[in-house]
Formats: sequence, C-alpha cells, structure tokens
Amino acid sequence: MVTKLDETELKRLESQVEHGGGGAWEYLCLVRKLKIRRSDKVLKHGLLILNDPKKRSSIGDEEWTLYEQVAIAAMDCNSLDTARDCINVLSKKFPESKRVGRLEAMLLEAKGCWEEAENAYSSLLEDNPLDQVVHKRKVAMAKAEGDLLKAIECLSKYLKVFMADNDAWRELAEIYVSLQMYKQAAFCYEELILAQPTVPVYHLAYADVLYTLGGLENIQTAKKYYAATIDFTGGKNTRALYGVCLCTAAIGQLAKGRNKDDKEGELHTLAAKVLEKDYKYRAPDKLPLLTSTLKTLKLSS
Amino acid sequence: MAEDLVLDTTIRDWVLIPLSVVMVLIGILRYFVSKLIRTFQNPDGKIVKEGQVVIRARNLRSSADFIPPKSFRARRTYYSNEENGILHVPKGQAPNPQAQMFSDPNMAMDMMKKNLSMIIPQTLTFAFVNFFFSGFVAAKIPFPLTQRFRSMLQNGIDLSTVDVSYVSSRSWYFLNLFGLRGLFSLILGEENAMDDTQRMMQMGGFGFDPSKSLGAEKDSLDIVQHDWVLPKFEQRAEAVLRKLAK
Amino acid sequence: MGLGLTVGLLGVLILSHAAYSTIQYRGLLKITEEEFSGPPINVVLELILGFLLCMYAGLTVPGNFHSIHPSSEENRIVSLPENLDFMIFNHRGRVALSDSDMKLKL
Amino acid sequence: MAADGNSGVFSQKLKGDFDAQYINAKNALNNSKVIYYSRTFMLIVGGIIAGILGFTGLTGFIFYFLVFAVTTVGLTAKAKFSIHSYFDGWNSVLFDGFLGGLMSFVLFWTFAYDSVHIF
Repeated sequence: MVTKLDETELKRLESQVEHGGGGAWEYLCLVRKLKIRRSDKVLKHGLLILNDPKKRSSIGDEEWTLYEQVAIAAMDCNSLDTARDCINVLSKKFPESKRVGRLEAMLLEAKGCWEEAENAYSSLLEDNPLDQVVHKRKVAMAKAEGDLLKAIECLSKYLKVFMADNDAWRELAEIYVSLQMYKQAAFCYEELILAQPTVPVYHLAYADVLYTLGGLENIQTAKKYYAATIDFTGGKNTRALYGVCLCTAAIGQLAKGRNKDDKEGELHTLAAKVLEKDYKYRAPDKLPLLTSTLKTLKLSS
Repeated sequence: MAEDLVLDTTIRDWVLIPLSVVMVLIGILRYFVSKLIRTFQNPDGKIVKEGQVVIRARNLRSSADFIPPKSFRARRTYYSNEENGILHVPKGQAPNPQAQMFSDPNMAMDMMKKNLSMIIPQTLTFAFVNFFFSGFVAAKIPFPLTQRFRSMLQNGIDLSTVDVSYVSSRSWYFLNLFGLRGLFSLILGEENAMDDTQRMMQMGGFGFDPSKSLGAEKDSLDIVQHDWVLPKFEQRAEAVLRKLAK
Repeated sequence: MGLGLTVGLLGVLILSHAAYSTIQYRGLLKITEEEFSGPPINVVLELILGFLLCMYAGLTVPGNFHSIHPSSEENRIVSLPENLDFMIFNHRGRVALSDSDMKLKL
Repeated sequence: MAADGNSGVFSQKLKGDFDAQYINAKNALNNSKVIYYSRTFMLIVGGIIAGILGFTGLTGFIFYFLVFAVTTVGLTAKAKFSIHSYFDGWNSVLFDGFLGGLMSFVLFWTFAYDSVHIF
C-alpha cells in the first residue's frame, strides 16, 4: 500500500537522487519496500553503486539483494547483458540457489524464449511445488505471451491452493477487467475488500466494476462503495466524487417513472460542491469543463 | 533494621554484579543461538492449503459486513455447506495428530530441537550459577515481605533467623530470569518477547491440527449475522464532504 | 535516532557515575561512622540530569506514533504497489528503451 | 508472501451505529509497541534511580507510580495531546505495561539498591 506519506518521501528522494544528491541506496530501498516499478532509475543508480567498490562495500550483505534488484530492473529495461552479468555474479556467490535459478528463468523469459523458460520453471516447481513466486511467474508468462485465458486458468489453479494471496486476487481481477468479464472481476474485488476492508482503492475498483455492469441495483450498490471510498480517503479521491455524481445521474434515469419516494440524500450535491471547490483551487482553467459536465448530469446548483 | 547483616563488598563485586551481567549475556547468547537453529522446512501442501482456507474464512467472518448480502450468502454456502463446502471436514477423515507426528520424523525432530533449545541453556545456566555463585547472601529486597517468601528468596541457604528480605544468590538468579524480560525486549527487539512460559504453552500445543481449526472456523462462520454496513457509509461520506465543502 | 541513542547512553553513564559516587560516599560515612540520611546534593543533581536525558531518549528512540485513522493524511492510500510478482517484460519498453550504455564492471 | 499481504490493514469495529470506528491496525500496533518500549526503558531507569536514592518500602512504590505518571505525561505530549488520533482510547496510554513494568522496576531497584547501599 502506497500511502500519501510514502509518496511524498519517494518523490523527495527521487528528485534528490536525480539531481546528484546522495541517498541513492535509501531510494532503492524505498522502491523495493513499496514495490514500485522504476526500473530505469533502479538500473541507473543501482549500477552506480555496484560499480563503485567503496559504495558497494558500504551496504554490506545487502549487496546481493541489490544485484537481484538491478538484474530484474535490467530485464525490464531490455538491457539483457547487464542482467546476465548480475546473475553471473549471484550464481558465483550462491551456486545451486533457487532464487538465482528463478532469475535465470526470468532472463529466458525476458529474451522471449518461452519454452525454455517454461521448462526452467517446471523444473524449479518439481523441487519445490509450493514456490509461490514461480507459480506467479508462470501466470505472468502466459500473460506476456498474450494468452490471457491460460493466465486465468493458471491463476485460478494457484488460488485454489493459496487462496489468501491478495496480490494474486488483484491480478486476477485486473485480467478479468481487461477481458470485460466484470462479474468475475467483481467477485475478486469482493475478496480483496474482505481481506483488507479499510483500503479505499479496492472499494473504488469494486464500485467501478459495478457501475460498468449497470442495472439499477448494481449502480445503487456502486454508489455506496464510492461513498465508502470517500469516507476512507477523507473526500480527497476525485474519482470517487465523480463516481457518486455519475451514479446518482444514472439512478435518476433508471428509476424514472418508478417509485419516486426513496429519499435521494444530498451526497451528490455535496460531492459536486467539493469537486468544484477542488477544481477552483487546483485547476481553475478546467473549471468551466467541470461545470458543464455537472450541468449535463443535472447536478449543478 | 537493627539486625542488619554486614555483607562483604567483595560479594557485590564478585557475585551480585557478575551474576547479573552473566544473566544478561546468556540471554543474548540464547537469542542468537535459537535464531541459528531455527529451521525453515517446507510444509506439506495440504497443510498450507488448509491454513490459507482458514485465513480466508477468517477474513470473511471478520469483515463480512463490507460486502453485499448476496455475495456473503454465496460465500458462506461455498465455505460451509454440508456436502462439499471447503471448510467441511468429513467425519473420520481427520488425521490423528499423534499418529501423524510419529509417521513424520521431521516433526519430532523439530520438536526435539525446540525442546532442547529451551531446556539445555536453562540447565547449563543453572548449573553454572550453582557452581560459581552458590551459597551467598547476595542481595536484599528493599521492601518488607512476609515469611511465606522465605523459600522463594532464600533458596540455597538454610537460615531461619535471617530477615526474609535477604536474597540468596540462587534466588537472585531466579529473580533475574523473570525480571530481565523487559530489558531483553528493549535490546533484542520484540522477537524475544516470547518468554519461556509462552514457549512452554506452545510446546503443549504442538501437533497443530488443521482439521480442528477448519471445523471451528466453520462453526463460527455459521453463526455470523450479516449486517451490511455500506448504507451507513453514505451518511458518513456526507458528513465528511459537508466538512470539506464548508 | 543516533542523537537519541547517544543521549540515552550519556544518561545511563551519568546514572552509573551517580551510583559510583554514592558508593564512595557510603564508604566515607562508614569510616566517619555517621548515619546515611540521603545522598549528597551533587548526586541528586546528577540523578535528575540523568533522568531527564534518559526521558528524552526513551521518548524519541522507539519511533513516532502513526495515526490510526485510515483517512488521515499520512495513512491515505493513494495507489497500490505495482504487482511486481506478475511483472512482464514483453512490453513496449523493449522497443522504446535502447540498450543502455551502462554496464556492470566485473 | 501470501500471509504478508494479509497482516497489513484490518479493521476493527466498535459496535456503534454511525460512529463506527475503522482503524489502521498496523499503525495501532506500532503505537502500542512504542509505548511499551518507552515505558519499559523509563521504568528501568526509574528503578535504578530509586535504588541509588536508597528508597525502601512504600516510598519506592510511590516513586514507581511517579515515574509511571511522568512517562504517561511525556507520551501524551509526544502524541500532541490528541490521543484519539493515535489510540482507540485512553486505556492503552494509561495502563499498558503496568504489571510488566513493575517487574523490571523492582528488579533494577533491588539491583541498584543492593549495589549502592547494603554492602
């Protein structure tokens, strides 16, 4: 979970490192801790540390973690030679290590040798059939090949065993969304909400999926989840504010002619007000756009 | 305080202080040794799966109110229906943990290690203390105590005329054993907070039986009352936004 | 952190010095055969100073409190971590990023 | 890895209708740990001081309460006097570690007292 605090810290360190200040190692640690994908920067600054013997020895045993991090970043940046070098260093230090074996297989994957990578992963799984990372890599490989159905199949199989793995549920939800299978995606998001009920992002994603599914009941539910997002973010999430407005408009349309008596509440007018205020403060030139949008939704006062 | 004992200062320099320092050092040493012999074994696939099922079911139970009623009911059926719910354990199939323990040498080995890592240092320390520091009146508790505490505080010296608040060196060892926990948690971090009594409890509960926890989880899931909280969030959000809009 | 620890260490040192000087003082009393009525004033001052230093250390070293409200500014979750376990390399960066000129020196 | 993701944020519900509190359990745990460390350290130091000053009997226990209270005030000041944004009630700030701290206090009190006074 990346919180506002983490984000500010990351931005501060990033600009400091980019402008030649120190703190590269702290930056790399933070990136690793937050699991952020900044491969180009990790590659650049990680190599600067690894190539400087003095800096390298100052981080002690963490050196090997850094080699791994840089290797993966290098694969992500398509500098396969660098990745190769890093893995060589690691396998010299840790021969027979499963973790290095995983890196080797990932390198094959980055090269695009799908079959060889597949074989490598399979042999790793034979040694340890409960290796979660390898299972996940297989899913990712299916995804990289473009075979999303196979990815779903693999992932479902994985989730049958490791059913408390939130990352996997999230991945499955995202794949389903990309295939427009919203009902299934909704199930995955429900699972995530159950596991971490105070994370607003899951509420938001669930609401999005429900809104997309359509239908009066779903949209009413979606509005509730947008409301939950607003509550958990202290009203700072613009998407949730828009969501409430859109839902109200959609409910108004769908419920036309039907029972008018259920009370509307004033959530949407409040949301519109907050949106206007926010735009006035942060992007005054976009304000006319917002007011016209709200007008078409018949929400503007 | 009329009958104050006069104690030699060398007792302080050669018993009280060394004994306390030795206790602290042994505590630290034990921490690192137990860290070294801790093993990471690959658990059995079935146990992993059942553990994960329990976690997921627990999540469902604790935050059931966050998902719509329909989704909750579907999930509950999935977990706990009588035919093929994943929490449902068919009768008679539950493995006997004792038998399992004997069939799996690793488990017994692990238990032995745990046992040994606790008992051996304990015995060694005690023998060490007994050998070097036995038979002294080493300390005095700065507050009065009743006669009942005599056997606790003056273990190792048989003098019934000495005031109860005087402490023998062996009893000082025991006091240290229990009282230094706070200091250890400061210098070793919270991992050490698990003290001996807890470890003993854990030992009693070895042979963790997943099917039992599955059954327990099923029972508590069956009685969960679902009360969807999301409608309340509309009001909460209104309150939040009203504050912002001001 | 470093500052807090140093201060705490200093505090503990001062306390042990206070203990040592009290021991000396008691030895002196024993020779002059007077009753102990209380530690000398400089020991008391030392103790107060040591206590204050330790208090500073004890309050700063263990770390800061974090807000427990999910909506507070520091806890507000702005994004999820990238799902790096499922990272794929078959992306457009493959074409866009030229092979970087930096190499690992061996 | 799966378990990692789980230990993150749980919610705790206090059964109240509208004011139900949802808290970030990870941070709450961190806060109570901070309290525990501060308190243990302060009580150990307090024990040493009580021993050096030569307190016996009731005076020592009164001193214990005093140190406990001073630490509590210090912690409250550290929380900028807004307890409710860091803890779910006054309980943990006021009483956590009362007995465990007593153990440490008495041990160090005895130790310092013995080293300084009885020989």
